[in-house]
Amino acid sequence: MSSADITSERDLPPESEASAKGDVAPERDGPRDTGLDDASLHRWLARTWRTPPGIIGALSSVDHKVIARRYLITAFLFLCLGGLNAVVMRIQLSGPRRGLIGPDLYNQLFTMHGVTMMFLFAVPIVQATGIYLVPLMVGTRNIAFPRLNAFSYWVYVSGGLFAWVSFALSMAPDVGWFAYVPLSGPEYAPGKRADVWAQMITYTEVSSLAVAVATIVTVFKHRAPGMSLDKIPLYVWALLVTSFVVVFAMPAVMVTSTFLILDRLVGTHIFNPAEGGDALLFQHLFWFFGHPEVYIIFLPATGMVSAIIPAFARRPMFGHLGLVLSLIAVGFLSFGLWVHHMFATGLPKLGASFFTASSMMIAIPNGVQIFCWLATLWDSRPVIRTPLLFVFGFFFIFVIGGLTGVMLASVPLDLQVHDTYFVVAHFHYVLIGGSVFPLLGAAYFWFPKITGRMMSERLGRWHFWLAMVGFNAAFFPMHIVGLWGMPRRVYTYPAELGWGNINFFISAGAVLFFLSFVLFAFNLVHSALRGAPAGDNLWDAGTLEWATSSPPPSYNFARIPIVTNVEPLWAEREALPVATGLRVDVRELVVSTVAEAHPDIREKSATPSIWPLLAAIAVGGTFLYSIFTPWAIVWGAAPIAITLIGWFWPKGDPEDEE
Amino acid sequence: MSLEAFFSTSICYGAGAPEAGWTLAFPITLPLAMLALIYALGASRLWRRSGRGRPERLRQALLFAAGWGVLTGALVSPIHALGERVFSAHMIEHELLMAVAAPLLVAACPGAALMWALPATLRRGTGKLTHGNVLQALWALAARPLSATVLHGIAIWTWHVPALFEAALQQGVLHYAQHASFLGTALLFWWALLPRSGRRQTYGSSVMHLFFTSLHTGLLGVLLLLSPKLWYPANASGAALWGLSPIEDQQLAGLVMWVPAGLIYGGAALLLAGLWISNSGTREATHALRPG
Amino acid sequence: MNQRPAMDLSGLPTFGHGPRSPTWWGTLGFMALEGTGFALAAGAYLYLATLWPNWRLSAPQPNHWPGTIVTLLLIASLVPNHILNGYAKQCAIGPVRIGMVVMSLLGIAPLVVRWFEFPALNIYWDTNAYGSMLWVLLGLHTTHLITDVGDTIVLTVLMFTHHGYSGRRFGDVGDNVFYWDFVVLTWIPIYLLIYWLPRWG
Amino acid sequence: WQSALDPKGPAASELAWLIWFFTGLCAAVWVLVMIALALPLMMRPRERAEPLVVDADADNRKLRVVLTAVGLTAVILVGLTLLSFFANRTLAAIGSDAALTIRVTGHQWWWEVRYEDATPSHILTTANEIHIPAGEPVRLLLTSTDVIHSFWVPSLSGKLDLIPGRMNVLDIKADKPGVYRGQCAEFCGAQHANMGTFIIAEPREKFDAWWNDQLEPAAAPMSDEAKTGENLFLKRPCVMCHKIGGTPAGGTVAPDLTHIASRQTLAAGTLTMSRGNLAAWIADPQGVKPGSHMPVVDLNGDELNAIVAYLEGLK
Repeated sequence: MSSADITSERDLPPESEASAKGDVAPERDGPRDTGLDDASLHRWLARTWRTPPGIIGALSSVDHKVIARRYLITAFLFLCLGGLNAVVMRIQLSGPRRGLIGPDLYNQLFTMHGVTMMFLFAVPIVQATGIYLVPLMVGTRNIAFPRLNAFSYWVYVSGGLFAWVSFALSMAPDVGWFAYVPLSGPEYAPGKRADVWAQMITYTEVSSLAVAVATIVTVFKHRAPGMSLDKIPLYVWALLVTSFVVVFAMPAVMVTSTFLILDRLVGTHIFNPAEGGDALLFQHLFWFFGHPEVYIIFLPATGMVSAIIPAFARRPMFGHLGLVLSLIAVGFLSFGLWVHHMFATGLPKLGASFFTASSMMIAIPNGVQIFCWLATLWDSRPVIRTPLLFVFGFFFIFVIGGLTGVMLASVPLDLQVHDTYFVVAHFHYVLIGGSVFPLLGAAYFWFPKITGRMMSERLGRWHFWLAMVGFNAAFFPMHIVGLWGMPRRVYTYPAELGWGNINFFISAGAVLFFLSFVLFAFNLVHSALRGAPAGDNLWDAGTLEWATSSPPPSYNFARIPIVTNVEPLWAEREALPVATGLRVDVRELVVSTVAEAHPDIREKSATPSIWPLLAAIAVGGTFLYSIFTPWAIVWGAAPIAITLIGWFWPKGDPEDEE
Repeated sequence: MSLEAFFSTSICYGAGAPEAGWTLAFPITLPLAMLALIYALGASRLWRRSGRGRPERLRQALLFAAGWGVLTGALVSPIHALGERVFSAHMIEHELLMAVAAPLLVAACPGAALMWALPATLRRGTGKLTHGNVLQALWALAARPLSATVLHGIAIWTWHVPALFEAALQQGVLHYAQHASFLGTALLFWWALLPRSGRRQTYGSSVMHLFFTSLHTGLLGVLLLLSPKLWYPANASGAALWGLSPIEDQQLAGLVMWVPAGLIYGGAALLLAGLWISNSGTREATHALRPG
Repeated sequence: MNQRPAMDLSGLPTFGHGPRSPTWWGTLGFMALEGTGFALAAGAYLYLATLWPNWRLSAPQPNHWPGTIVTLLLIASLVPNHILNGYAKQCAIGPVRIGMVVMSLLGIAPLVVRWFEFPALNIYWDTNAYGSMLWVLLGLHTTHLITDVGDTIVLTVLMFTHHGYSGRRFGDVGDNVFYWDFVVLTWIPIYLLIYWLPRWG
Repeated sequence: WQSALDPKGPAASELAWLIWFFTGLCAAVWVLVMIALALPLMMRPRERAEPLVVDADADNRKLRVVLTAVGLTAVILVGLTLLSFFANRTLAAIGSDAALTIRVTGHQWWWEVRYEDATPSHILTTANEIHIPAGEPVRLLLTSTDVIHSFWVPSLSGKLDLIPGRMNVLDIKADKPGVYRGQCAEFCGAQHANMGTFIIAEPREKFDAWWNDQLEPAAAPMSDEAKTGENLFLKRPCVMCHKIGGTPAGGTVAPDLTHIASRQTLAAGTLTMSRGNLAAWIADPQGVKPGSHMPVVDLNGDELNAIVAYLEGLK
């Protein structure tokens, strides 16, 4: 087919007439990949796409794989820290009236546990897997807006450090991860602890939002030629829907935390009922974010399940379109459910049935997903390897969590279990079962792609069974103790209530579960250093990330693949069709149309730059300073403006010029 | 007969039967009857003209009948009279107009049938009229998905300003205008968003506009639900008819606007997303982006 | 994995305007999330306004004139903004340079008037929740206004350097036009909420 | 005693039934899903050679199965919604004819309890323990003066929040006389864990007698030691926060102590009432309940004993 076909104006918006004259700015041409042999192609691309050497070079990297690796490691470290928090809390709770830690520390511990797990582990790690995998799966060479992506990592890591340094200084927030006012307001939370919460939330959400926008644009505009909407892998769909949910949900938490910091810092009265504000407004705003947040964490995990199952069941996913639509439906519905965190606040009684019905309704699209996965598995003899084991564990645990979720959706029933250990059990079943187990499965599944080495299968099985037993021992009894009347967030409980033995059992399970992660960490490190070499496509899976080498080169694909099927590698067994004609001396990649993925533009991707880091430092310093004085925003404006101008000002690279 | 008297409440709400009667006043029944008549006439002419595409025609006719039925149900049945004094009934009526009748009527693509009902000369006349430059430009602007969504949103929010809403309750003309603008902008909104033959489909943006509409109408519903004060005291005078206190009446109205109506927008968005996805592949196939 | 070349992309252009360009989509994404922020702040304001029997909480009425002038200035600026967009699409460097200067000035003008809006609210942010919400809404929009004007000025300077004459820069001008539309359009509901809702309510 | 599964009132009984029903149904669904998951492992279908070649007939059958399953899910959800709706109606009907109204105000970290009455002199204020007549519905008006708390006595009813600036209404009823423990269920700061309450349901006569007793001013100190204690109490900072009816002590920011010795526990359920615990609590409130708003008052041993002796007499 000729290039004339590709550039025909057929599906372009009307503006495109003018762009025929678009090349008035003369394009300096350079060498193309057409006709280059593989070795020289590799030499060219490796030089063009490399991350510069040295420390400054490393800090300037804009390679999505480099950034994603940093993200993954950082998020895993935060998981370990959050897990340690949990273990300490469980030791305190292992018996009645234990004096190991007092309420002051305990309240910081559970707040930090929640904040770390939600904002520093769960959301970043699903986004990080997306940063790594989405560009590979859609067949492009880098994420859209690579510098923004680098910036978001620096923002994230400094936000996390900020929270944990505060904790080390005993300045960590102690008001719960959702920091309800008035408890976190100016009157009842003196000191800087609640300010740390508010600013750290606002700040780290900047990074999530930036990644979400980059992901959406990557999926919309950087898909390989031919990957029309119906050929996008389910994992990419999941990340796309998640990113949309982030875009519409995260601003809510930023608004909430900004209102809070204004109340605390400059004396506004937004949440103060004595001066015309309202305490419940905080909860409405917070949960408008907080409920979608659950799906932000869960949807990417379903995408991982949808990637692992076809590879092991050896058939394309049953009900592909149905799964995509359920992802979209879940994303849509998640915005209508926030009130079910607020049943106990005394909402209008008339609404109860509406709230119950709409909360339960989300079980339908989730049910569709589960049934389609099962139907896919029925078809064939699945090969049981560690990734699939974790998927089975996901079914086992997540279905329980989903069903207790149905219980919580019932307004009258919720009034008994709300804010008890039953809820603690429920959301750990949903979040660990629904998100962490698929993530662990995904780790075993994609680790060989990322490192080029296999993970130990034997340790993996040990890890799985230890995690299963530890998890269920720790969290299943929480349902019961919750029904027995144990509220959450208590640092101790009296002996006469008879919760001692069961709590001891829970604590033992929690330690076991923690140990399973120690084993996992060992397996990760050991396999990264000593693992058996993995091939390019060891699972014989069908999506594009397996078409390149393990680990992928800096430019991802020597030539951009052309997609003819939802599982392109299965459809093109002999030879993958590829596109040629891109320049190799600059970072050129293909921009395609949104729906049909017709190649449309050859665009240049940004080169490495130190400015995103400097901008993150400027923004971070401003936020940190703003805890102490609102004038920080004024003083911080200049460095932020300078770093942003430095970031965007062209430096004469060919990438900037065209 | 003065304009005001013509649209006066008593006519608007039927003679007598203040509790829950049928609304049989001319200003409402006449246009509805005319609409049905014209459609029937045009459709039958059109059917006689060409025999092709029967199942498609039948589907359209059924959709139109359903839409017309809902419209009539909302405007003529007791729900309309009740809406005068029970706010939640009023809300149900509005939602039937905006979120049920309007999409059904638009999906029926009644344009051709309605046109064919006109005598041949007039048909050409309207053809000329719609080709007028200014009108056409205005129409093109209004029928863009974004402007249609914004216009519909403005209509919804503006009429819920307490002063305007209460004025509409008291003055027949305004009430008529209120319903007309709800229905009119809703028709425009759905017309701009729903797919139809003969234009480039913009499913993706339609999905986002439906999502946006569900969010902003949801916000209005939530405000009605959570507000402890009565927005339109005059509209809740008969809340007891439904066994509700006035404030509960308002809460129910808010819930109707938020949950069922939101689900209709969501369902429509999902349907369009499904079409978008499945069509992207076939479109790609017809353009034969095949390797080799 | 074996490969077989099946498509030649060398004829594709190297930049595009509007929805063809990823930057346009990025701008749209940020507009969506900022718009959500605006909507939530406005929603919070309406929530509080419908919560209390007498909104404005017995504060004096705001003086709407500075706000009205800003509104008129902003709406008027849309015309040159779209003319500029047309030139950017044609990659006409001369008119684009003039247009950018005009848009910078038309950005600074409402900003100057905006300065007088804050005292015209007739209430401080720490008086009561009504005052707080007015300042928050006005502050939120002012932040966007300042950011976009700053961005416009930097881009204007850039257009006068040798970097200006390139397809990518014209794309940036187009996105700047697009974002200015957003800044203007979000102002209208906020204007109504700040100055007119307290009168009607 | 404090368990949702051990209902002692009509609301909690209805909810316990609901909990068991939901649990049973969910367990059944879970088992079905697990069987469906185990099937492919058992059936061992033949190896598939070419992943993209899919048996269309088999997929059609599967489609029917999946659609049926989705339909069933929807039916179950509708059923559960209806059940919740009827349960809600039952709950709402419980307190419609409540004769007794009690205003419960949450404080960090104790409960202020005020018995409303048409006659102002019959209005009674006490703390942490709520006496109610057994077998009669009681209306609780819930509010807070500081942060958000949540009132929860699982054996009697579900929980409801106490929110500053708002008033929530909770109707409760205890079928039989007994003591039912509850505690704050919404995180409210340092001592959220030690914010217990007791509902003490008594036969009507006993309840009326209790109310009358409580309306009396505080008992005059009997012994010399107690007398000294009273003087100390009135001279020391105690008087700033606490009220003792019949004495000049009129503070309102802390629990009313007029009849403190008639209560079963101290410091909102933290300690049982005894001379030793009373002494321990007054001597070192920050040790017993770290972060609580009761300051350490500098007292020597004799002074402490005197105050304890005085308070112990306030039956």
